[in-house]
Amino acid sequence: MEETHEILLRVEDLSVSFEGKNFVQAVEHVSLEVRAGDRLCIIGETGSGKSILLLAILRLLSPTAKVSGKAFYRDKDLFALTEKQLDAIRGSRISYVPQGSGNGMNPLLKVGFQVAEPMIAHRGMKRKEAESRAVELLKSFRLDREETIAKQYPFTYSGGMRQRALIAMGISAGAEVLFADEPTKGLDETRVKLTAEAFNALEGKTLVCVTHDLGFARSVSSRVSVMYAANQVEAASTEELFRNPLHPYTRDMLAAMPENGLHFRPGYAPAHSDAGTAGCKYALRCDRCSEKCRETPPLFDLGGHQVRCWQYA
Amino acid sequence: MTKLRHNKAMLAGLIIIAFFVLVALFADLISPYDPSALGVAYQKPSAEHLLGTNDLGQDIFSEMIYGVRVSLFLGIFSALIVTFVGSVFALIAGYYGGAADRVICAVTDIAMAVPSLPLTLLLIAYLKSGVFSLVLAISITAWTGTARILRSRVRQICQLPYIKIEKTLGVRTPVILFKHVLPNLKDILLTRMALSVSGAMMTESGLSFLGLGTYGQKSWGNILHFAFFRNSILRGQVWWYLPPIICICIAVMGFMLVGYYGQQKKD
Amino acid sequence: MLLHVTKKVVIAVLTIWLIITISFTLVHTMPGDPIIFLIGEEEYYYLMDNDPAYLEMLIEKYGLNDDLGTQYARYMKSVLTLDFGESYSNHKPVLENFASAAKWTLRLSVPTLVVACFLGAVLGIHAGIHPGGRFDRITTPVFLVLNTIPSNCLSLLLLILLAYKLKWVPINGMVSPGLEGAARTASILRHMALPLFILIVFRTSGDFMLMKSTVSQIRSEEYVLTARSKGIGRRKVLFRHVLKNAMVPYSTSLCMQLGSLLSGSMIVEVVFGWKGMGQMMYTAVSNRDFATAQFCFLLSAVCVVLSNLLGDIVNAAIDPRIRREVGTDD
Amino acid sequence: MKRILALTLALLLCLALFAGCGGETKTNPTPAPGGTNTAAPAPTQQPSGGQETPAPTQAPAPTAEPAPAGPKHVANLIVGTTAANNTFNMTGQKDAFGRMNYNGLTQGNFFYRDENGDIQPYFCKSYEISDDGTVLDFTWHEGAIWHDGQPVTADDIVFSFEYMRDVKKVGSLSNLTKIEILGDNVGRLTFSHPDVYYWMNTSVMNTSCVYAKHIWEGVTDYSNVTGPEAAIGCGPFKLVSYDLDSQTSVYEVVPENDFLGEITVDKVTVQSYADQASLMMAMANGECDAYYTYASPIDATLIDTFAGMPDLDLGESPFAGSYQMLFGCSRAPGDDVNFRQAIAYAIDYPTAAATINGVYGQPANRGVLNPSIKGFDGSIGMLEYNPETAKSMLEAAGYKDTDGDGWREAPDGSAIDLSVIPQYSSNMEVRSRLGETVVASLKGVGVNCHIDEEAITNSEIWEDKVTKEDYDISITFCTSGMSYSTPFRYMLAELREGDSGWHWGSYHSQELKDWYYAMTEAINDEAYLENSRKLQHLADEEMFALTFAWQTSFFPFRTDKIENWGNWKSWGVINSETWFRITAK
Repeated sequence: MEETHEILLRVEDLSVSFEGKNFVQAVEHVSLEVRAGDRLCIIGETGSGKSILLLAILRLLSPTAKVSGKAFYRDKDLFALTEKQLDAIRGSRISYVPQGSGNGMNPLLKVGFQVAEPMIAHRGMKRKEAESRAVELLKSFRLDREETIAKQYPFTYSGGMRQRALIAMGISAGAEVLFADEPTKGLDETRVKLTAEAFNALEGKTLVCVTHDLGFARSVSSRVSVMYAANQVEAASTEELFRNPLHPYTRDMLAAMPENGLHFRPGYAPAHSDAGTAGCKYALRCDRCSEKCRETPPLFDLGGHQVRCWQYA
Repeated sequence: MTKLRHNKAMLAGLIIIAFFVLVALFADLISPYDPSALGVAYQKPSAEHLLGTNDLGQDIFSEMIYGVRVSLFLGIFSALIVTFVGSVFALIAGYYGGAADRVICAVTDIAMAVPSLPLTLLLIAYLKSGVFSLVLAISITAWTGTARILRSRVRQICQLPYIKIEKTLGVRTPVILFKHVLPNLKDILLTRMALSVSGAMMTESGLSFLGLGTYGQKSWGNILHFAFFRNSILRGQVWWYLPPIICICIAVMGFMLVGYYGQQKKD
Repeated sequence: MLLHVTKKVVIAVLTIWLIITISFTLVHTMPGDPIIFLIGEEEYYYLMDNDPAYLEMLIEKYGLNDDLGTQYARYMKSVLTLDFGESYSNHKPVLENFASAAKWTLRLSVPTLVVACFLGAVLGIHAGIHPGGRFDRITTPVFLVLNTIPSNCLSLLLLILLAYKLKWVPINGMVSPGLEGAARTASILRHMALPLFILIVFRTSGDFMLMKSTVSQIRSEEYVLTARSKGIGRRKVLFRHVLKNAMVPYSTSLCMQLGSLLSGSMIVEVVFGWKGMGQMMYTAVSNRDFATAQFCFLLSAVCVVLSNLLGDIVNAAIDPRIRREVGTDD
Repeated sequence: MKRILALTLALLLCLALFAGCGGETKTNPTPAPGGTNTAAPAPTQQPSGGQETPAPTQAPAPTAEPAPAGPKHVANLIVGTTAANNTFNMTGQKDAFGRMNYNGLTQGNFFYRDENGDIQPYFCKSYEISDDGTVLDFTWHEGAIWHDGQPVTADDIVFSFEYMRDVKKVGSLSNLTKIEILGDNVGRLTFSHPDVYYWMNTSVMNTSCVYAKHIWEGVTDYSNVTGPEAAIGCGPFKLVSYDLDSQTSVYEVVPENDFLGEITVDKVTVQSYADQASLMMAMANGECDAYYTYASPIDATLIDTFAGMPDLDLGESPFAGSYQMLFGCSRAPGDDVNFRQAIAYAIDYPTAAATINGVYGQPANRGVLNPSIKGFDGSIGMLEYNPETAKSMLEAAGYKDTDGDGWREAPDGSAIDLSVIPQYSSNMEVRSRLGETVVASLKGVGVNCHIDEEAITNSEIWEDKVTKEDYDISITFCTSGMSYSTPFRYMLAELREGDSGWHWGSYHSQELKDWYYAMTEAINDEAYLENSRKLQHLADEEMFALTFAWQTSFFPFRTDKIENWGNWKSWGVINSETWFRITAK
């Protein structure tokens, strides 16, 4: 079993900030490890820096972003690779699946071709062969009438169909690790279930999914990491986290879920610009806030369940 | 104000415009001589005549100062007409859509199909010479660009839910248009106005260069035309033909900077 | 698609007809007695003194004092039979003058269009890819300034500098006399250099602005991010994804420019004494040469309408969403 | 990205080149040279691909062995002009071809006006006017040939006069009753009125030349003939080729038509330039030998940049053309002679002279005519710019500023706001500048006035206003060509009965009309001079109009390759005698 537990992705003390008109600290000192077969879900409010984390790892951020820290895929330091070497990994080893609801796909190219593109680039397939393989992939996601819709354009697809086509595009070149960015955004209940099934059907794939849909996270992930105002505040196995949330923010977030009675915690996440200040970010809204919280709490590891809160010092 | 500070280019544009407006307003005080007073012809720049004198002995520096007034008045006045006509057409086409929209689009297409400079030449032959007819001739064909851009923006705004709600609430149309739609257009209106001022000034300088400008008025284009007519180039009278060219370019660029970078600020 | 195209063609024909009528009424009701311009001021007054009958004969010949209606009917008939009458200035058929003027205007406008579209695109992409980058910060202000300088000012400045002072380029005219074959072509190129350079500068700055804003907009679209995440390499991302989408607005503007291919730029042609369509139109309008003026209006209207039509067709070809609106896909 | 940039620059270059000459090769129509006659190659429309040299008719002139003792021929006289090289029709005066025929280049003009304005025979060998001025006997050169090779016959002569009288309806020939051929090369014209002198003087420059019967017989719509036959004449040179693109036309010598002696020029090239500046630059570089454009000398502002240039003579001479200022004499205050005399002192003549002619313009006298015009009377006093005198004369005449608004009112108290109308023309620059000068001068002495903007941009409105005498001050221009009928033609308020034509003056006086017609229809010089003097004195006393300035005209020419030029006053070195006198150095 050693093989399945090999560390595929290691992120050490990753921070991302943007200069621009006003200074924005998007990600602050995040470290995480993803082993083969893991299905990690990163949850948190919008604007907590989740998606930026994913993009930073694959170096897809705009040049104005300042990225520090390290990120390793297997033994390769992703930040040291040249653009060419990184391209060899992108799509073929780690692939990124954008939101289905946005225009993640090029409006002027046929869907079949876009799904086939990674295969042409990385597996040296001819276009015809890759496109027929792409139709097979679409079949595996039960999109129906696959031959005809493969020749159509993205705007004729519904949100759900587009999401599943994007997943097919992600795995078409046989990538080990799948980064998914808010796959359930803008989808109704039934489409979310279908997308969850699609993800769960991927055997042997390592998934790193970013979402704010807790229900979806629970049904898809094996581990969960919670982010709040650019910081990682808690990380644990899914079952452990939902059963015994430690960090006050996670607890309040779970309490706010419909099945737990919709108890709302008033107040807002701190604005980006002053995210860089010291101290626990949740102090303003935390009911157990104490003098100690002035200092930034480290990430305490309680047997695999990490939490960033002085209560557990 | 932070946006402005960052948007250096737009600031530069505004400074240029402010400078010229000030010069236009206080032309009588600033200019050392009455530009139509005769004197000794073709004098080189000297203490009394900063930019020398032209073929009638009139002080070129004063002519340039009064020239600001005509060129600016002409540019701004035709920009007002262009923006007004453009936005009225856009509001009607965008808001009502359907038949009105098609008619207005057809009119815009036709106005675009007619070549602008020759049509202006025609109109100038028609109209009594003078600044007003020049303004009319310039703006007759210049409104199409503004109309087309504003129309697409108005159609976008009218799709927004709150406009639809207003309609269902039975709010009277003019109220909707002027209270809700127009404020949203403020940005585009400003930039289109700036761009059409620069367009109008370019056309005026072109027309005056072709000798069709207003003979009576002292516009920059006019000064340049007479400088060119009197072979100031071959005679090396740089102080006669260069200032109008530089002023026209700077003024046109001032408005263009505000127009172009004004759009940048928006998106 | 067929229904759509026929609708477009009908509208196009209607627009052309409307423009002909507008230009006809405008030109014909223009003040100023055309006869003075037909034979020149001096001869007009001389003939008025010595030979008024001949003047009458001329007016009769050109049917100038028929009422507007008959003149209009005659003009429409002649338009349909493509006989555009005789130019008032040199009594040659308008089409013959047009042929030589168009030949010279095309020599300027075709290279301008080709070079500017290419240069504008390449520089525009380069600046659009990294907005705010070093390249962008240098080129955008330069092209913005070039875009705003009135054409007559820049033409004059360069004429003074290059032709009068440095004598690199002939002052004006199109070709030096008494040459043939290669020498004549070389002389044409030398005469063409400065006006061509100015036209290219203006057109390139326009195209650059358009391409740059389009590319910098597309660059931040999601599907470009997806394309980069597929690891297919920067070049493929640029050409297959960014450029394809940038071509929609860019090709529309190119089609528009095709429309103005034949009308030539009036001011540059007047400054450089380039006897092209621009100058022909200018002299026709200022000398009340009705036949030529109407022909020029008609020609430019037809060109603009055709280029709009072409623009729609090209757009539909590139962008399936527009095709979809047109109801061709299932 | 660097590679892409390099690639594009390379592409850019070859594209421009390709498109440049591409345009050249793909549109290269070579129209078949039309032409009704066969003997000599008709002038060909030059294919833009280049000038193919037509086979010369007679054997090439024997340039190889040394020319006999006679004068050294000018191989190729290049005439620079600003008139266009577009139409080549001998019946009209349009474009360079028409204007060159004032100098008898390709046409056999019967007479020409020499340096002092006297009529000399050209195609005619000699002429004699009967005492009562009704009969003209003349002889003409035998042996003259048309450019298509056919000989000039007596029929052509008779046909010419009939054609001019009946088809071209030349006014001065309306009373021609009989055209007789008395022997070979001897003819007689008989008029019902003493119009011989009048015809010779008014039409000497208006295409009164021999018309080829075999070309023009039966042609009524002569100005629209655009074929090569329209250029055929019997003058010393024939049109050989023209190139519209480079605006050049080439003429070769026809030795048979040596009217004033041996033709000393073998070839003439007429090269037209877009404007005077590029023409002068070309002449400075030796690209053309002499400047000729009818009635429009080189602008004074341009000439001093070329003063002192080696081998370049500015061709200075007094100019017969002039700008006039006419008073609106049919309405107040123009009808008051004292007002007019006062205003005559108010006009800033030095500035007006500078506007018209730069440093070379001099103030004029009160007699309207220029010194170079026939009949000029030097005894008349000069115009003087003296605002103080003007003010005192205005005060004396009762034009005071009664309501204290700074502007003078008429004696009856009514306000004065004179409307100044410069004559409409396609180039308005000098006239509108003169308008500004007049306005500034009048305001300087307290007389309010304005430029009538409407008339400036619209010829119909202008003509309507001046014909209805709806102006207080009108500014007109009289070209040097009109010097025989003098600027007084412009000042006539009404014409002779039965005469229809334009009249822009507003000074209704019987003397003006009588003396004018007596002068133009004088049967001899004495009558012409006497009436001209009377008119000048009338202008001096009544001041119904005045001339702004006397001008100097410049028709420059090069002196390095050619000598024996003859610079005629306000005409230049290119005249009817040029072809027979200039020789190569």
